[in-house]
Amino acid sequence: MAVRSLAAPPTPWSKNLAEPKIDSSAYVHSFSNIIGDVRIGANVLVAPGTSIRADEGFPFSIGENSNIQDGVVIHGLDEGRVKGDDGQSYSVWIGKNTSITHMALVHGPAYVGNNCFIGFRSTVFNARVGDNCIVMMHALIQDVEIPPGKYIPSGAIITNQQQADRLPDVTDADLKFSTHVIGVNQSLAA
Amino acid sequence: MYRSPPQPLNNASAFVSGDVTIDPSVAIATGAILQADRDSQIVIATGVCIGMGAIVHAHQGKIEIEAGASIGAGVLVVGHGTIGAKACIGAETTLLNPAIAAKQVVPAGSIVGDQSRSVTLSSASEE
Amino acid sequence: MYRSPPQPLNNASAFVSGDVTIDPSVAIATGAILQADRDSQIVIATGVCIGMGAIVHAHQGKIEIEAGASIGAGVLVVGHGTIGAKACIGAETTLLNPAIAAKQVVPAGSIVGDQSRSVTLSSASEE
Repeated sequence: MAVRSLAAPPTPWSKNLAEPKIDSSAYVHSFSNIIGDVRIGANVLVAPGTSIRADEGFPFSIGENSNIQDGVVIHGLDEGRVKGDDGQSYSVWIGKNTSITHMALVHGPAYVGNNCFIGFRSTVFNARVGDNCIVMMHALIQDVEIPPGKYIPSGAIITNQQQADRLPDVTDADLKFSTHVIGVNQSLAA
Repeated sequence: MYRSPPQPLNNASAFVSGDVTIDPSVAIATGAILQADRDSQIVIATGVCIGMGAIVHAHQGKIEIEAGASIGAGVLVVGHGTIGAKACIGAETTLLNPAIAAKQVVPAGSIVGDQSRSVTLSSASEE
Repeated sequence: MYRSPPQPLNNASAFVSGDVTIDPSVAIATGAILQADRDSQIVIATGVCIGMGAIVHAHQGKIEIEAGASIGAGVLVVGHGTIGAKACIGAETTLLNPAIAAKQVVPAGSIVGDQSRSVTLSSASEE
């Protein structure tokens, strides 16, 4: 499938016309919208109905083998950056082997580490989510840094660092459930 | 329960993929996505109404939406199961492997069918 | 409560008459009727979903259906008033001069806003 490569439209806050850099092994569904300086790694899956707009905050990076499921929105504020694993500064950094599931919102400045799971309709905004974290459904992660390997249950609202520091660790059962959900989208990648 | 803010829709029309059967009388708003994985199926009966930006994703089975059901804007249905006749699903609800009875009403922003571990975090925030 | 059995619909598509403003993102199922009397008005906001055979009839004022509201199949809305954002109105409900709050859920088959005299009939039938 031909990958769309759209320049961001000139806006009051972004006058340059950066184009996405998408690895040739990535699968980007045509019913999705990727604009601006978005760097997409090998074997990344971008499902239908996603909107990845680096027109205000940029750049974005999505690491290899990660998947972005149906209806996900990735966007960033003009202000605020996170430090990616390559030492550079990003509006949104998403690591490797991470799943951003249906209808999740990742709004920069935001960092999501490797092997993470962001559940249905959850939001990550102005936050860092460490490696191997599982965020379940309808959760809000804002203004905090989640240590690696933590479990955020469905419906949780984590907006202060004390909460974030006391989160439980991921268990095998949590992993099993999230892996099952990830399986929902794998058959898309042909 | 937290609900994400309304999000702009980039898709002017609905998207359908896989084994999806839609009665001609069905109304589908802009930005909806109906997607059946391999070996899965979606069947939508007469008079169903599917709101703006709703996503129905069949996985490991069949999702049946029976006659006259109203699926609100931004609803997410994932897995396999049934939404009964004339059921009304409030906006921005998530249904996992739905088993919704006929005429059942589900409030906006609900999660139904979530089997994941629930943890009480309130005590953590007290101190 | 008695609810009439499902009836066949003669209207293949929705019927709109009078001063009715419908956002382009609204989904309207088959057989719905939206009718504003003279000097009355209907306004339907973004993401609303109107079920099969629902009737909205504005009379002596404005009926506003706010963003993301889900109206079930066969619902009847008469008079003037507001159905709040993301409210979910169960199938075959009757709303008279509605004042439905945002995110409110109304069970299927309800009557809301009925101002008529109610009479207790159970004792009368004993004799």
